Amino acid sequence: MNRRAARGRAEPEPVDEMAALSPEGRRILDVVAEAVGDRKVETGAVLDRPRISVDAEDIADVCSALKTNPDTAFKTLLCIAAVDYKEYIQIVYLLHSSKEEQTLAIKTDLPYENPSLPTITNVWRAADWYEREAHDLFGVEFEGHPDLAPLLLYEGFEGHPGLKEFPFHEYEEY
Amino acid sequence: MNLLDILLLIIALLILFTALSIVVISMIWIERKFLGRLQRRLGPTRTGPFGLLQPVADAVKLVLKEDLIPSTADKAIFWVAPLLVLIPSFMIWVTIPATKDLVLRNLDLGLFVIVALLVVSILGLLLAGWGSANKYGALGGLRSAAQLVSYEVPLVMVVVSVAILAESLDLRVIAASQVPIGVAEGVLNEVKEAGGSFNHIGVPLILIFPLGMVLFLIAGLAEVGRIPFDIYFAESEIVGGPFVEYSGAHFSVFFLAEYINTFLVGALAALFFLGGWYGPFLPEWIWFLVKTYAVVVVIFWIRGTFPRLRVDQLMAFGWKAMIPLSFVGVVICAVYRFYDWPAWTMTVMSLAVLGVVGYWLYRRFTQPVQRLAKLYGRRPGRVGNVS
Amino acid sequence: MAEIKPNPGNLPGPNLLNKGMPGVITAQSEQLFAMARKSSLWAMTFGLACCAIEMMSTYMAHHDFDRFGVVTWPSPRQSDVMIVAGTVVKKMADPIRLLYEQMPEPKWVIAMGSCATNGGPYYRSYSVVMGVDHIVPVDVYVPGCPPRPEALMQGILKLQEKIVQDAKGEPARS
Amino acid sequence: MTMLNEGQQVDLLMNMGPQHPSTHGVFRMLLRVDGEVIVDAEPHIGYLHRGSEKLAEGEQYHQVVTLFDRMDYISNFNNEWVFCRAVEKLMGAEVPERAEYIRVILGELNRIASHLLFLGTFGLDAGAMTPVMFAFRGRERIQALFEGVSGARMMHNYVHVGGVKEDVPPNFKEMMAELLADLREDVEECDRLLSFNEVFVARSKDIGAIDLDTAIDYGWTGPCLRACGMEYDVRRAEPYSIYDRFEFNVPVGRDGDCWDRYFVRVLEMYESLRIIDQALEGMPEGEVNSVGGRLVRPPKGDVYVRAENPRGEIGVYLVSDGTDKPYRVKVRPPSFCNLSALRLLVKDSYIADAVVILGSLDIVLGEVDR
Amino acid sequence: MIDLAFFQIVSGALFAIGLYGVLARRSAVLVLMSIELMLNAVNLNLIASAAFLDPSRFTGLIIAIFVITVAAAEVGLALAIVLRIFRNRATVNLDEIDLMKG
Amino acid sequence: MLASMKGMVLTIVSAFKKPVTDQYPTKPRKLQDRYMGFPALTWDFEVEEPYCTSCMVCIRQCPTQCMSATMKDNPLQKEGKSKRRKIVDTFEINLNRCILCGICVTVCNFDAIVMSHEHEMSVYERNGDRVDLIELLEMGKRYQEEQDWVPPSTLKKKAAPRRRPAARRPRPTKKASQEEKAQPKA
Amino acid sequence: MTWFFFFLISAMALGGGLGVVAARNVVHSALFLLLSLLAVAGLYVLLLTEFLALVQIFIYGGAIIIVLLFAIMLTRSREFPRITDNAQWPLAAVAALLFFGLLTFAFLVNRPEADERSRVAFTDLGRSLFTDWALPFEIASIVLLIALVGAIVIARDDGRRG
Amino acid sequence: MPEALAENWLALLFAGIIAFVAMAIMFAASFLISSKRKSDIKQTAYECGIPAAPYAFSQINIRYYIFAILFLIFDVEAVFLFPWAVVFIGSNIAFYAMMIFLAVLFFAILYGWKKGVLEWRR
Ligand code: SF4
Ligand code: SF4
Ligand code: SF4
Repeated sequence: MNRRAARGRAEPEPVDEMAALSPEGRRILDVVAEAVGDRKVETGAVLDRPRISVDAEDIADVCSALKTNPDTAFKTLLCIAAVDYKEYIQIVYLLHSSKEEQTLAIKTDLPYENPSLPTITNVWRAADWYEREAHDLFGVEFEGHPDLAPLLLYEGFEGHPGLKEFPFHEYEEY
Repeated sequence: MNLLDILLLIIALLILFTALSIVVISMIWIERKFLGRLQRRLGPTRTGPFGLLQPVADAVKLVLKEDLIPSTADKAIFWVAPLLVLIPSFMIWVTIPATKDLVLRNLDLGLFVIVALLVVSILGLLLAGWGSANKYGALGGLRSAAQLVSYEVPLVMVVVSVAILAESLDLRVIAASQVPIGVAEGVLNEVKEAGGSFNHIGVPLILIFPLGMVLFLIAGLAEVGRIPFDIYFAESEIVGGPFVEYSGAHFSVFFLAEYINTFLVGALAALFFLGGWYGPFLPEWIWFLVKTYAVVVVIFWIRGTFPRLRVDQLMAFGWKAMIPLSFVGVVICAVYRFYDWPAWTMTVMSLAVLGVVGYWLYRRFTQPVQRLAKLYGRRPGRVGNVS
Repeated sequence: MAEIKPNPGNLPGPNLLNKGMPGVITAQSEQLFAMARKSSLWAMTFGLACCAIEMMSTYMAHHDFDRFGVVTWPSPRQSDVMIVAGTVVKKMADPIRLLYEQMPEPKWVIAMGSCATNGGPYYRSYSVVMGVDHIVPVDVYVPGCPPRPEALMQGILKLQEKIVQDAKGEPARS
Repeated sequence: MTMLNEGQQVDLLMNMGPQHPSTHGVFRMLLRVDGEVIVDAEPHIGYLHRGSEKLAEGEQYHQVVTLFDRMDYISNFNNEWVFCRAVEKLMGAEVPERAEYIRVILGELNRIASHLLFLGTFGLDAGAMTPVMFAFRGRERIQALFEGVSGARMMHNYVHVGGVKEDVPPNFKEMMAELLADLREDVEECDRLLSFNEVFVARSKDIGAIDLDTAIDYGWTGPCLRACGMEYDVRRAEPYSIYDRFEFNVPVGRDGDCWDRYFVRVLEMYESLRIIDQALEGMPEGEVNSVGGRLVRPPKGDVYVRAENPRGEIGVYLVSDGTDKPYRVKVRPPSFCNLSALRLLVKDSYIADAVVILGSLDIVLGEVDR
Repeated sequence: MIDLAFFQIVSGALFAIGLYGVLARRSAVLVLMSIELMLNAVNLNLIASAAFLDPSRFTGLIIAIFVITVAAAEVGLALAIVLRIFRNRATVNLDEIDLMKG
Repeated sequence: MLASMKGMVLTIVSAFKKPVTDQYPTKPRKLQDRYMGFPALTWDFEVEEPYCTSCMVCIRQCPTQCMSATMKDNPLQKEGKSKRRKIVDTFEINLNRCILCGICVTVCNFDAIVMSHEHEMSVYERNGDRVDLIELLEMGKRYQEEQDWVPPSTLKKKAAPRRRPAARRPRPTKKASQEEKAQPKA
Repeated sequence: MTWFFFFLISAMALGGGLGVVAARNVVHSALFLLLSLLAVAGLYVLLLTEFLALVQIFIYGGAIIIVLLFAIMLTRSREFPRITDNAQWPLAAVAALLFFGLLTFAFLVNRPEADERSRVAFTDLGRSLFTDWALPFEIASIVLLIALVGAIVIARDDGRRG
Repeated sequence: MPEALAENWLALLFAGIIAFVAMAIMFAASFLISSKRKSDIKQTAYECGIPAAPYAFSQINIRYYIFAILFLIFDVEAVFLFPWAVVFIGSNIAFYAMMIFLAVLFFAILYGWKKGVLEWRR
């Protein structure tokens, strides 16, 4: 998948994005790039935190590499956030390494229709509920997840309320 | 035995029942007020002066409540269970003496009657749990039966030790034997006649047998299911246990029985260990009430301080600590009486046992965590990350 | 979700006595009963959200709900009043309905906080019931987010008033 | 004898919650019990899913603060704070010194309030009824102070982007002095009442123990993680606000069981008191809000901020599209992760233990479900 | 005064009821209950006889106490066996229990 | 056993301490000055009219959309008594809906709305606390009297010399402006 | 008076007994058994052996019924209605009736001389029990021990979950 | 039948009856004056707000039963203790007989302890 095409807008200049990143963060990006090996990664920053972008299908491998590699040791999965950018859905994984005291964001883009990507529940057990939540709210399929039953919503809820197209409840009684 | 006697008997029983109801109401009030004070709040204030009418209102309201029977429940058993709890606990009161003469009917097997009836009332809770066809109820019913039977044994053993010390099963005699010589001639003569020649006559048993008092209080707490032994209606676990489906009048019966039993524990503790109705200045029955209420307040006090045990810990405590200890109690009582040792030996023995147990508990539970606490608290404040 | 019409509240149901002999005595007795009922409102231990914390505060030493005779019972079978303290989510609607049903007569409901009254801050949410009165009839609405303990206590006083008024046969007005 | 009908002996399925005195709100556990022992447990959440994250996308930044108040409704200040920090970071706004001090003081007070609530309800779970009263006494005093400062007991909406809403009242120092005197006593009383009580220790020591690696695997943070023996605190590891100026310990447990989780929190309360003392001393005069106006339009971009909430590390991932409303707010709720390990913890424990374990995790459903 | 025979007849009736229960009921627990009834009948007879016939009155009573003791032991054991069988076979139906195959 | 004994001593000692309870209906707790009860409209005692000009700012900013208002031309302005050209005609707040956030007060430029000290407003009907202008002003007047209320803007003016001129929009710092240029990736 | 109570109590005892064998629900059976046993205790009182009556209440009314109830509850109660009676119940009834007739006949025919009853002193009973009957008493303890050990061995949960 | 004895037991009996009657009166009053609205859903079993799933009692642990058996044994023992308590003094046989008896029973507990029946989980 050509992500650039899928995103459909200009790539920001990397210089600016990295501006707020500390030297320590830059260093960790190099280490990370090394740790992931030959998978396609793209480095950047989330304001002051290092970020990499990977292809959706690589995500499980990248994650387990980052977790097990002693140099990186991203032992904690902090969060999995899904963001609906109308044209595509972005999943942001936030990892933390208390060895390096760094938080790393991994972004991966999914097509808007039928988003799906491999699960990372076998890397971190913490991912279990986050993935279920993303499935609930955004309809993202996590391949290989043991049980994607509704977590926050009840059985039989229609639609994916996290998406932008899901309307707000209209309620006229002030 | 003529009709007049029977009539008098019935009237006396009715008075007893009313008195017990009043006692229960007063106990509920005291409990709420006292717990309130323990927790630095006020307790009921707005129903009647000082909230005195609060328990009355509660009782009336419970009668006014709809009496639900779940459709899955076994109706007959659902109905019978509260009665099985209440009736024995009321029957026991026939033989409890408030003073030397203020007793409905003195049974010379009084102690045995009490324990026998107590056993029957266990059934009620078990059946209540079974009859309400509710999972919490089921668990609660079984828990209650298991708990009550486990603590019945030490209770009985302590009662036996008391019987050994007083050499009688008659409650009046037991209480009278603790009254200083020269005060209670009447009953004491009976004691003497019965061959009693104990060294501790005239001394409240708590002084010579504190172990028994402690065991009795613990077993009694367990028998009436008060914190820390309220696992069978543990609110935070099984939401009320056997009572979970009971509402309205049926629930109030359990309530009533529970408080009557609590009062019973107080009364028995007063009779067995605190010298019964003896006390200076005040009339005897007031002393009896004072002592009983004192024990009851201690029960509430314990309730206000302790967390609840877990079911297996409760059982383990019952079988591994209480029963062996109560065995020890019986044996030391018997030895003391058999070899006719002086009274202080008894005190020393039971204090020694208590001390050993207390120290063991401290070693087992508190000391390790106190060490840990020191360890955790002593971490130096470091700046920077540590992985 | 069981939708029922918003209802002005709960009245104690008829009893056999005043069915059998309606008249002055029973009317008088009803008022006496109302005194007992109002002084001993046992509340179900039941907190939904933030308001529940304030409700707990109300039970605690500084405010002491016990002064009004309000104590908690865990089971609906022994409770008279259900304090719906918090946001009623659609997933929670059925349990609330069931619990309400399982309370024996007479029973009352207090909607505490703006969420329970009409959705409050979540009035646009897809998953929040716009007021607990869509599910169960409510007697007293306590506004606030969360209502102060004093406000809740005033709600209880209001409820007591209502109970007395109902027994007199004159519906209470706020 | 052969075991002919082994399979017929089905276990009992038992619901705990959503209405249950000890599920701390509307959490539901479906327990599979064999007698008193839990064979398996299935947590069900979502009974308080209010869609806050989605709602935040439809509200302006200063309105979102009210939603954050209501997410972790026991530590409102910390929650407001972390959201405002996210916006500030995105905007690059500086926060005045005095505002930072106010935030720290109130945040730490809020931490104490939260831990006191935990302590009380934990006691309640274990069956003790007095600790909760004692704990709420302290909590009530803190709330009174909050009311004096922010105007509300719980939902303060006091931390604004760029600082705080208004300066603390002039008699703040006296109020704090009075409060701290009482509070220290309250905390100590709770501690003395419960911590070493034999029954309590028997109920919580060696119950629900988890080892460090599993805890990290589950993404545990905060006191729960520290109880497992890892000295990790965002305030220390990645000092935000002005936490690098204070001297405080990070209490760490060893065994990772319920008692450790409990006691770490107790110690943390003392540490918070220490921080408050230091902050009160160092509080400068001056501005309290650098942004002033209520309407903020952070530049386009995304940001992730972390903070140490009473329950653990909270993270806010905020995406802005340059308008006055956030494009996406994603909260990393600490109790969400802590709770997800529940199944593992309660397996093979007693029903009564499940209650204690759940209590020791100190969850707030508003935050778990959002 | 009530005659000994009355007590004996009551005890006989009780015994007969117990006998019927033992013969007619299939549930192991119910059979046990019936056995309890029969033991009680015997006890009643013993005590009645002791009360009426034995001048010292102790022998019958003490034997009755021992009977009760043994009955208690028996109940404990028998029910344990029933439970064991139930847990293995999921039935308490005596007709279905064939110990030999165990 | 020692620790539990200590606990028992602790509880019994606290039984003899003074209860901390505030007795609500008879002796309620004193509210803090800053307490935010339900919003109320203020009354300009000088001009004898509400401060509110019904500018709709608070209505738009309210997170729960619980207010509504209409405005009219101010008759007093024609008479020359008042500087306000427009004045509130009707104003309604659904207090059942209000979440006491105080945003309306923060955003109001006319000192027209305050968070009063009213909070005990339980009702029997859903949305029974829909209060109209008259009641709001009543509440406001009560609050004003109780608190000796002075319009905050005048206070601010007095204090102004000590403060920086309040920036409406954040003046972007150097770093921030840099970032504004930088198109973030997401 | 005494006669009245005698008949009342006997009726209760026999009614309870009939209830045991007739009730469909096993728990009800157990309750009937309780009634019957308590009534028998009443008969003991009429026989002036109150200690025995109390023992009856204590052991039968309390312990044994509880154990029975436990056993009933722990075995599947759903199964019971299906298997209450077996096919030869008429036969059993006839046998029981015959046996009853035989016993009655025997009792009525052989009516020994009875002397005046008097209350049995509890202490004397005790003394006799612990001196003359000391050996059987010890044996009783062994019996109890064996019963306990047996019950534990048999009913012990072998921890099917390890 | 000796008067005193009869009276005592009659008192017990009447106590039971009076308790029963009082309860009956209370239930009757409650039946008369309580307000009722029956419904099917109201009478379903309570389970924290979730419709209860059926269950069988046999799913509840056998461990409770062992405690009942233990209790049974000790109950019987208590029966012997009571008469003994008031007669053993001055009688060597009685004293030692009971000591042996207690020792045997204590051994029973020890056995159970050893076998782990007092623990709930092995
Ligand atoms: S009304 Fe406010 S405080 Fe109450 S539950 Fe709703 S949001 Fe929370
Ligand atoms: S209260 Fe203030 S903001 Fe609201 S309409 Fe009136 S003048 Fe405008
Ligand atoms: S306080 Fe908040 S919710 Fe209430 S009216 Fe004002 S802006 Fe609206």
